[in-house]
Formats: sequence, C-alpha cells, structure tokens
Amino acid sequence: MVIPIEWYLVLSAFLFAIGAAGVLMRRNLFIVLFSIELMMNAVNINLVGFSRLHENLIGQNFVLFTMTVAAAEAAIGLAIVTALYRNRRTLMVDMFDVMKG
Amino acid sequence: MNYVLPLIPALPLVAFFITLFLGKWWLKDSAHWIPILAMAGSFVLSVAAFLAIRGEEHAMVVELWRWIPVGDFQVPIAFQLDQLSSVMLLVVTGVGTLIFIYSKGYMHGDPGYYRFFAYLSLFAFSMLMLVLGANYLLLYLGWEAVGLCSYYLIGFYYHKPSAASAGKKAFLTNRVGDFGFGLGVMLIFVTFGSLDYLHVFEAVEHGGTSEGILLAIGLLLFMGAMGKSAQFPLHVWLPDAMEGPTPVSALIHAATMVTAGVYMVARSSVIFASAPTAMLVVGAVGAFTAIFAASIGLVQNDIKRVMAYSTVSQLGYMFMALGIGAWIPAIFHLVTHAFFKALLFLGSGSVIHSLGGEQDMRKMGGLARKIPFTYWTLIAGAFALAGVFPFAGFWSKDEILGMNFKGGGYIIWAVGLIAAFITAFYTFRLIFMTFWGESRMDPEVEKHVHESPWSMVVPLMVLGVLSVGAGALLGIPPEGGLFAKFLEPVFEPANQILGVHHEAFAAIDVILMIVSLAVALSGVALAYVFYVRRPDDLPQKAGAISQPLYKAVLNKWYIDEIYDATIIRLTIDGSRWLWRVVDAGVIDGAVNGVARLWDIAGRIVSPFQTGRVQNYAVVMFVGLFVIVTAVIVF
Amino acid sequence: MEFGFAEQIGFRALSLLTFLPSLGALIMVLFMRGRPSAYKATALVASLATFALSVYMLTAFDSSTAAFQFQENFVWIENFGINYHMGVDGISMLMLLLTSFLSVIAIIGSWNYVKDRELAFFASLLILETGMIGVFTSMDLFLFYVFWEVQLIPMYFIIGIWGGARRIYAATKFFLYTFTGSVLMLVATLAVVWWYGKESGALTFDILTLQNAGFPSNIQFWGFLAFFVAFAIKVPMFPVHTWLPDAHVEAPTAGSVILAGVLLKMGVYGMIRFCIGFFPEATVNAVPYIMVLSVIAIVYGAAVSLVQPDMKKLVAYSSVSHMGFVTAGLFTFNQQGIEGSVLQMVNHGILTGALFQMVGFFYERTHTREIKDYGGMARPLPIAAAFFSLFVLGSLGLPGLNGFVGEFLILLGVFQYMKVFAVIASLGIILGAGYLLWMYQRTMFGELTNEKWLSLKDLSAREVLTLVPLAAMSVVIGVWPGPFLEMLHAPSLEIIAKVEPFMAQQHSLVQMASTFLGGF
Amino acid sequence: MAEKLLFIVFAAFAVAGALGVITRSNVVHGLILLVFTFINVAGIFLLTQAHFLAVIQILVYAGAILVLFAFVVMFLNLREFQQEEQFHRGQKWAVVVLAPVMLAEIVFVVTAVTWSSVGDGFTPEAIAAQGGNVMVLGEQLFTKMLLPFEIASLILLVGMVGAILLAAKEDGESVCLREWDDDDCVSASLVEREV
Repeated sequence: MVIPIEWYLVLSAFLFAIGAAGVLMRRNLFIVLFSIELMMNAVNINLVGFSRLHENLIGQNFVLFTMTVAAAEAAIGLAIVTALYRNRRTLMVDMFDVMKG
Repeated sequence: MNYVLPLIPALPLVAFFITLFLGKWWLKDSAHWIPILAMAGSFVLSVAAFLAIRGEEHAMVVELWRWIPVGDFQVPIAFQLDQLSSVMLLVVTGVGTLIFIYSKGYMHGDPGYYRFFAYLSLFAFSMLMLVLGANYLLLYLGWEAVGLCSYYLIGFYYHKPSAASAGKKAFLTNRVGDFGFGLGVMLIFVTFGSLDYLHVFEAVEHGGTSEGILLAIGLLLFMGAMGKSAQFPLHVWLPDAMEGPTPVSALIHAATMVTAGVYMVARSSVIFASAPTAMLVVGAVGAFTAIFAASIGLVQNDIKRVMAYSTVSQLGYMFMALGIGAWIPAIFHLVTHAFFKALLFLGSGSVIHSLGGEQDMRKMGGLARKIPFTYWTLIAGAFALAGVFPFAGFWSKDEILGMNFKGGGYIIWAVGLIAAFITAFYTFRLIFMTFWGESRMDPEVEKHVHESPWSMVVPLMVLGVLSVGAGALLGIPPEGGLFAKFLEPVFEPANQILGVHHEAFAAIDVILMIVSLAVALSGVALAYVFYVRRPDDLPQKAGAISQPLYKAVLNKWYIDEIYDATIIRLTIDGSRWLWRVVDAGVIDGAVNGVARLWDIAGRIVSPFQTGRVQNYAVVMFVGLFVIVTAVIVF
Repeated sequence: MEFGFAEQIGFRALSLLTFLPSLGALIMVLFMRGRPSAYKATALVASLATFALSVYMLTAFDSSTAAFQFQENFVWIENFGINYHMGVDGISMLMLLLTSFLSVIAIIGSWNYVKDRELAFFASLLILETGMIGVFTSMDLFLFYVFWEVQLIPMYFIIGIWGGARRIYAATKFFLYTFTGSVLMLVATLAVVWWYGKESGALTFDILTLQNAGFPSNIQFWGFLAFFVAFAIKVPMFPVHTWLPDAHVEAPTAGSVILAGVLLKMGVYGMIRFCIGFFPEATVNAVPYIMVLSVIAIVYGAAVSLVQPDMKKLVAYSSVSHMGFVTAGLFTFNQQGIEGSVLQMVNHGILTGALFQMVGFFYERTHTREIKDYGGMARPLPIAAAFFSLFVLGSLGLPGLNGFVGEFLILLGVFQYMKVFAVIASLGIILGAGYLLWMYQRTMFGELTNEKWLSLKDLSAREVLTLVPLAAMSVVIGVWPGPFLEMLHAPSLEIIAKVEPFMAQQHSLVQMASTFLGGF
Repeated sequence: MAEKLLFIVFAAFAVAGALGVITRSNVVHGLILLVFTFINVAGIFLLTQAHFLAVIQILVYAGAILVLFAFVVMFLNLREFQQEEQFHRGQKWAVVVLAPVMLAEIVFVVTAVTWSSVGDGFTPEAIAAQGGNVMVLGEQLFTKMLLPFEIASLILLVGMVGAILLAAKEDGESVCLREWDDDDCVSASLVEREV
C-alpha cells in the first residue's frame, strides 16, 4: 500500500473535527447541514482507506450506502428547512427552542 | 294443583306486563279490565286451592325451577300451599279484587290510570309470591317486591315532592328492617343448610339447634317484620304512606302488605316457639306499638292519617298475639282487619272523593244524609274496628286479649285493653266529626258533594257485609271456630313445642268478652260526649289540660324529628365528611401531593432543557471527550 | 388435552374473537375516512360479529370442566419462553360475553354522542375491545401484559380527547394510577419468571406452568403484593380508588360504560388468575386485610355516593361500593362467595353500564349532570324514567333483578367467612338503597325544576334499543341465573381446591378475630 | 511517491475548504467551498483506486446534493442572515478549545495503533484483472449486497415522499414569527409573496 492508512485516518479526523465544530458553533442552519455532510465524508474516507488496507470491497460498498443515506438526509433536511423558514422566517438554529423546559 | 298454583301469581304478572306496555297507547281508559279479570281469576283459583288444601295434613310444594344453585346453596322457585298460605291467598285476591273494582271508579280520569293498574297488578303478583313462596328467599323476593310496589304507589303522584319523599321513606325504612331479615335468612342457611320452610322447620322441631342461634334468627326475622308491618320504632313510614291514592292505602297499607310481617312470624312459628325470648320481644313490641300508635291516632285531623295510626296499632295487636303464641287469633285478626280496615279506607276514600279531595276532618261534618251508602258501610267498619259485639273485629280482638289474659300476660292484656278503649274513641271521633253534627265544609265544596259511583259503592257493601258477619261466622266459638279448625295443622308443631293444649270454652271467656265489650262501648260513648254533645268546648279543654302531652302526641311523639336530627343528620354529615375530608383531602391529597412533588422536581431541573439542539450536542461532545480521555489515560 | 378444544369449533376462535374488532378498526381507518355512516356501520358490524362469535363459542363451551378451552398455543419468542397462548375457562368466558355485549351497547349508545373525530373514536372503542378480550383470553403472562397495556391506551385517548372539561387531568390520573400498578406487575412478572427459570432451567411465561410452580414464601409475599396492588388499583379498592370518580365524570358515555362495565373487572380477573393462581399461600394470609379493605370500600363508597351532587360521580362512587362486594366475595373462598362475586361482576357491568348510559342520555338532552338541575323529569321523559328506575332497582339489589343474586350470594359467602363483615356489608346495602332512591327521587320525581325540560324529547328508538338488552339481561339473570352460575361451578371449585391446603393455618386466625370482634 | 504528494495536496485543499465552510458567513460561499472539499475527497478516492466512488462522489455529492442545496439557498432569501451573529456566543469558545483537543486525541490514538491488513486479496491489481473496480463492485452490489441495496432504494423513496410532504404547503396555514404565538401569526399567502 502506497499511502499509509494513518494518513487517511488523520485526514478523516481533521474533516470530522471541523464538521463537528461547525455543527456545534454555527447558528445558520444551512452551514450546520453542510457540516454534517463534511462529517459524513470524513467517515467515507475512513471506509475507503480501510477497504484498501484490507484488500476487499466491503468498505467501498458501505460508502455507497452512506451516500444513499446522505442523499435522503439532505432531501428531508432541506424540506424541513423550507418548512421551518416558511413558518418562522428565520434559519438561526438557536431560535428554535419550542422544546425549552 | 301443579298448574293452578303457579297461575295464581302469574295472572297478575301477565296483566302487569300487558297494562304497562299497552296501557298508554292502546288500553287507556279501559286499562282496568285486564287487571280486574286477572285478579278475579286469581281469586277463583285461590278458592280452588282452598278447597284442595282443606283438611290436608301436609303442605303441597310445587317446584318450577332452580333459582340460585351454587354448591350446597340450592334455592328453587317453588310454591308452597298450606292452610296459612291459603288464607292469605284468599285475603289478598279477595280484598284485592274488590279494591281493583273500587279503583276503577276512584281513579277514573287520572292521567296515570293505566300506570296505576299496572302497579297494582305488579303488587298483587309480588304479594302472592310472598305468601306462596316455599322458602325464605322467595319470601324475601316478594317482601322486597311489595316494598317496591308500595314505593311506586305511594309516589304515584310523583310530581308532589311530599309523595315522592314519602315513597322513598317507606322504602328506606323497610330496608332497615330488611337488613335484619336478610341477615336472618343467611343465618338460617348457615345453621340449617337450607332455606326451604319444610326442611328448616323440621330441623328446628328435631331440636339440637342452640337456643342462642334460634333467638338470633327470630330477632333478625322480626326486625324485617317490624319494618314491613310498621312496628315501633320503624313505624314512621306508614302514616306518610297515606300520600298514595286511597285504594293503595286500603290494599297495601291496611289489608295486605303491612300484614306480611305478621304472616312471616306466623310462618316461622316453629322458630319463634323454640326461642321464647324472641316471642317475648315480639309481644312487647306489639303491645307497645298498639298503644303508642293509638295515642297518636287520637288527635290526628287527617282522616287517612287516623286510619294509618289505627293500622299500626292493630298490627301491634297481631304481634301481641303472636308473642303469646296465639298464632291463629293473630291470623284471624289479620283477616278481619283486612276486611274492616279496607272498608274504612275505601269508605274514607269515598268521602274524600265526594268532597273533591278534602281530607281534613275539621272541614267535614253532617255528611250522613248526603252520602248514605258510604255512611252506613263506614259505620259497620267502625264498629268492627272498635270491637263491638257482634262485628268482625270483636271476635278476633277478643281472642287475642283473652289468650293473653289466660296465658298470664296480664300487663299486655291491660295494655291491649287500654288500646282498645282508645281505638273505640278515635274511631267514633272520626265517624262523628265526619258524618254528624254541623257541616263545616266550604260552601263551594258542599255544592258538589255527591255519592260515589257504583263501582265504588259495591265493594264497600261487600266489605261491609264481611265486616259485620265474618267474625261471627268464622270465630264462634272463640278459639275453636271454623277458622281455628282450618288452620290447626299449620301451627300444630309450634303449639307442640310451646306445650299449648286446647281448652274448652269456659265462663272466663264470657267474662273477658263482656269486659272488652264494655271497654269498647265506653270508648264510643266518650267519643259521643266529646264530639256530638259538646264538640265546641270539651275537646279544647281536654287538650288544654294536658298541654305538653297533647303537643307531643300531636307531633307524633317527635319520632320523625329525632330520626332526622340523629340518624339521618349523622349519616349525611358523616358522608360529607368522608367525601370532602377523607376522599378529596387525604387520599386525593396524597395522590396529587406525589404529583406535585414531581412537578417541583421538574421545575428545578427543567431550565437545563434549553430547547436548543446545539447545547445538547455540546454536552454530548463534552461527554465523548471525557470518555475518550478516560480511555486514553487509563 | 392441551390443544383439543380448538377443534370444538374448528377454527382459531379466540384469535378471531380478539382481533375481529381491530380488523374492523383497520378497515374503517383505511377505507372509510370521511364517510361517517360507512364507518359507523362497520364499527357496529365488527362489534356485533364479535358478540355473535362469543355467543357461538358459548354453545361449544363445556361448562363441566375447569380446564381451559379453545386453546391455541404458538411459539412467539422462543428464547424467553414466550408463547402466543390463549384459552378460556368459565370465568373468562363470562367476561368475554360481557365485554363483547357491552361493546355493542357502547357503540350504539354513542352513535350521535361524539361530534368531532368520530372515526378515531369508534376505532378507539374497537381497539379497546381487542385489548379487553385479549386480557381475558391470554394464557401467557407476557401476552397478558401486552394486552393489559393495549387497552390502557385507547381508554386514555377516549377520556383525554372526547371527555369533559377536566379531561386531561382525569385521563392523566387514570393513566398514571393504572400504569403505576402495571409497572409493579411487570417487575413482579419478571421476578416470578426469573425465579422459575432459575429453578427449572427454562424460562417460561406460561400461566398454567407458573400456577403450579409452588413459589417459596418470600417470592409469594412480594409477588402477591405487587400483583395485588396492580389489580387493586384497577378494581379499584379503597384507598386507591380516587382515579375512578374523576375518570368517570370526564369520560364520554361510551367510555364510562366500558370503564365501569369491563375495565374494572379486569382487576378482579387478574386477582383470580394471578394472585390466587400464583400465590395461594400469600393470598390466604392476606385475606383478613383484603376483607377489611373490601368492607370499608362497601360502606365508604356508599356513604360518599350519598352526598354527591353530580349524577355521574354518584354512580362512580357506587361502583367503588359494588366492587367492594366483588372483592369481599371472592376472598371468602367458599363457593357462594366466589360465584356470587363473578356473577356480581357481570351484574355490575350490566347495571352500572346501563346507569352510565342513562346519565349520558340525560346529559345529551340537558347538558348538565348536577342532580339539583333535574327534578320531575318523569313527566317529559316517562320511558327514560321507567328504564332508569329498573336499573336503579337492579343496582340497589331488588330481588328478581340481577343485582340481588350476586349480592346475596356474596353476603352469604361473607357471612360464612365472618358474620361481622356481613353485618357491616349489609349496612352498605341500606345506604345503597338510600343514595340510589334519593337520586332517583330528586331527578325524576317532584316538581319540574326547569320549564325548559318540558320540551325535551323522550328516548329515541336507538336509545331504547341500547337499553332493552341491558334490561332484559338484568331480568333474566335475576330470575334464572342458573346457566350463568353453572359456568362458574368448576372454576370456583378449582380456586377453592387451590387455597384449601393453606386454609388450615388461616382458620385459627379467622376464629381468633371473630371471637375478638364478637361474632354471634 | 507522487501519490503521497498528491494525497497531501488533496488533503490540504480538503481541510482548507472545510475550514472555509464553517467560517464563511455567506452561505453561497460556504456551498462553493463545500463542493471544493468534496472534489478533493473524490481525488483521494481516485488515489485509492476507488474509481467508481470517486465518480459517484462528484456526481451525487458535488452534483446532485449540492445542487439541491444551491436551489434552496437561492430560493430562500438569505442575505439578511449575513448581518446577524454567525456563531454561538458562549459555545463558540468551548468548541474552539474542545475540537482541537478531540482532534489531537484521535490523531494520538490513530497513530499509536499498529494497523495490520486482513488481506482478502482484492488488491488493485487483482481487481484490474477481474475487469476493473466498477465491474467488481457492481457484481458484489447485485449479488452479496442485494438486500441492503434494495433497502437503500426504499430509504431513498421514503426520503423523497417525506421531503415532498414536508415541503408542500397546506391550505390556510398560518405563519408565526416567534414562538407559537397566535398574535404573531400572519396568513400563509402573505408570506408566500415575500418568499
């Protein structure tokens, strides 16, 4: 294997950490969704890397499913975004606190 | 007999259903035909039953089906025909038929006409079940069912609050008595393993049952009898029951239902005979009630209330007789009383009817010439009630007093004699105030006074004849007449236990007869002095002399007020306390308190729930960090 | 023997019976949205078919044996020994009849009662019916628990959505009370199953197996306590009864009918199956306490009923009193007491169901339940008054109507157990006559309090149709209870046989107490 | 060696793009940077001989999904949000501290472990011999993975239905500005004009 597995893992860790940070600190709902996509990609990198390491295609297969879920998630997420925006006319996440105790 | 016997109660039941379901839309004003025919049919069948049982040694039992079969508790729907039930059958169906006919005239034009006849039929059915039932549970069934009909009929004019609450009072007071009755029935079952009369009585005769238990059974049963037969202290419902239409008062509250208690004690004669203390209680309560109720009857002004207290008092006589073991005189008095009291009630009903509903005797007077049939039949009834020779009441009352005297119950005899005197007095007070003297009627009412229709007068005349002649026909010689001979087999076992032996008619009987006749006549005479000779001043004077006593009697010895202030008040207040304090306060308070505790806890921690997803995510992230760090470090 | 009885009818009768109502609900929800007449008819047909099936099963039912009949047994979750096991004995057969009968009545009775979300209402009723029937047919503890919870939810919605003004409070109270019991029951269930699994090496939730397990004393004690509390809440026994008046007052008529008619019986049924079935020894030891509580419930419920200003609340408290009779009768452990108790459950279902139905009819007309707002109603509503009086009389135990038979048998049973209790319980009967007649007098008799009432319409044909079967049953059981009691002979003897071995030690205690309390 | 170099370049671009995504206040900028990141990840897939995935990454992610995002972003008027605060006030600092520490921990763990291959034999050479990455992957997908594959299609279907249902406007729906306060609600048609 030309590229060591650790490289994949470290890259993935970086992307994941950045994505997580985005989810946690951004107020804009769109950016939050973007960040989630970033985290998913980080996972995909891992899967592909291990697929290469273990010399099989299971990881690659799995990435396909991740993408499926990501697509579905994006579709529904965006639908929720439009519905929310229509009802509340804001997309700042901290404004949505109906469940406040 | 197998088919005839069940038919006797079945006929009125069928009449009840037909009248109830078809009465409103179809039968309407002719709703009386079916019940009257059914009742007459029952009477004919009862006569057949009477003929069949005459002279038979043993009772006939017809079982229809098992009513409640559970393990060793087997209660059938079964009818028992013996001499006692035969007598009761004749009284119930006979007097019943007459009163049904009378009701046709009396209730004419009432909006609830069909309803009235339906209730009456149901009552007849229930009463017949009561007297025909072959076990205590069926007796209980009839017992409660007649109470129910009484409830409906007292509250017949249900839109009158007083009528409605009188009905309720009757039912509840009876329930208090039935409380004892029910427990008595259970005790009988637990003791003897059966509720069938024949089985139970045989077991008692056989001996071996502890007297304590028999005493308990007797007292509990008698408690039921006290309720139904309006004996002190459960008598309060009967005078109020006069809110019902007059035929109801005559049939239910004079002739039949209220005598159910007497019937029950007589039926259980074997049990009572084996528990002398119970008999003593029965006699004492009867004697006390006899004089107690008579005293109240003295001063009542409502014509029907006088009758009501008189009924209570006469029922007391019957229990007095039962208490001394004079079973047959008690039943004899029951029969004659049914005749003359029904007559008196129907007669006063006729008076009320002719006066357009007036019941206050102070607003009557001088009616003798205006309604002669009613007057003459009522006179016959009054003499019978007062116990004047040779009217029916004389014979039966005299037997009771005589047997008490001869049995050594001098105190009870004396009490009975005083009560007889009072009875004669108030009876003729009623007659004189109503029919003699000056008219005190409203001129408006007076114009419309009229003799009642034939359907009312004919039953009066029949009952009048019976009140005059039945006593002499059945009761001569005292204690050995036709009636006594007929009933002999039923009470044979009880008499054996008591060790009573029949005595021949003797001089002592004649003396006693003369004494009681003298007492009765002096009562009549005193009434004559008071209300015919000097009606304007003597009654007032007498009242003034005994002012506190008079007031107490006028207010029925304040029994109702005492009950209201004690038992009823306590129950209601106690219940309210249970509801408000225990239920809503303590129990629900505890439940809601637990809920409130959690509510407070929730309020304390709920601010942590900011509703912002990202806050939660950060906390999660911190948690993840802690775990990962922990894994790395350790 | 285990599986033989299913062939009596030739098909899986019990499963069909259980799920038929749900099937109806499913059809309604899927295909009949927005068509009231269609889904109402479907609901009626589904419930009628269920009732018809239960009656048909009765014809194939063998009442001479205490064995469970129409059994069906399939493996469900093998690893935990959970089976789909159903079967009925005489007691549950009677309960099934009562359930399917009252469901029909409730559905007809609320034909026009509910105004909004009718579809959901009728579907809830049908699902509720499935839950109730399931409870009475389950022979697997796990299955039983599932159905036990299943019936809770539709009832919660029925009270919470279609109820009166304080419906949320009432529904929550009802749910939390019952659920507290359920959780206790669940814990006890797991404990019992775990113990038996440890002893025998195989987990099983089968009720018949567990009934013969012979648990040791400490398991008996705690298991009994947990199960008993769960069922006592459902009955409800004093002092855990306070959810009942609230739930009844707020529930819509059909809810009250089912609640009083069937749900309360599930508590007693559970006691029979589990408390007595699993823990006979602990049960016998607890009898004096249960008796005291029952007798308190009888008198207390009656006394509190006496002063209720609200008709529905009055009937609700009277249920407490009547159910006190039922529990008192059951734990006498003699044949009269047990059979009277089970019969009284049926009677109470019929009579109280009918009373609630009547109050509902009045409420639909007048929109008030306060007794003081009524008065003289017999004039504008003679037919209603007649029916009302019949049910009132049945309820206060008039001989010839059904209430009497049960009540008398129970009292007879209690009398044999201990006389003092019978005496006190009889006081409850006097009070019973008091509050019922007083209510009747104040509502039906007397002067008309409100001129408006004169224009009220008497019962419609549909309303009469719901009352006639109830009235007929009331009379039939009153004069000929034989066939009903016959179904109970074998099961009641079985119960007695079960507790018999433990009665000896109990007996001395009773006698001690009885001399102490001064029984005759 | 060239591959390693390329990996570092792709990785650096991807990380830089990602950092850009989470720091930009303009959503459109963020979106473009996200596409940029995804393309770089696709490059890494290529380096790993996962040809099919690389293509899909660009087609599905950079193509379909991000176009969807772009649509919505354009559809809604988001300019006004640019003026608002972009980061959570307090939480921002917690994350700035926590995220790098977490990253460090992960990197530490990843590098501390010795990774060994299972060696199933699907080396790039073997795959090439069997007809290439696309062919082998496709074959596996339609044989061994058939059931999950079908389920994935179902998920997509559900997602589609859900999205339509959620985004569809209901008649007479009212719009509330803050909380669920009735006073604050305006009719849907009014908002529609603005949107």
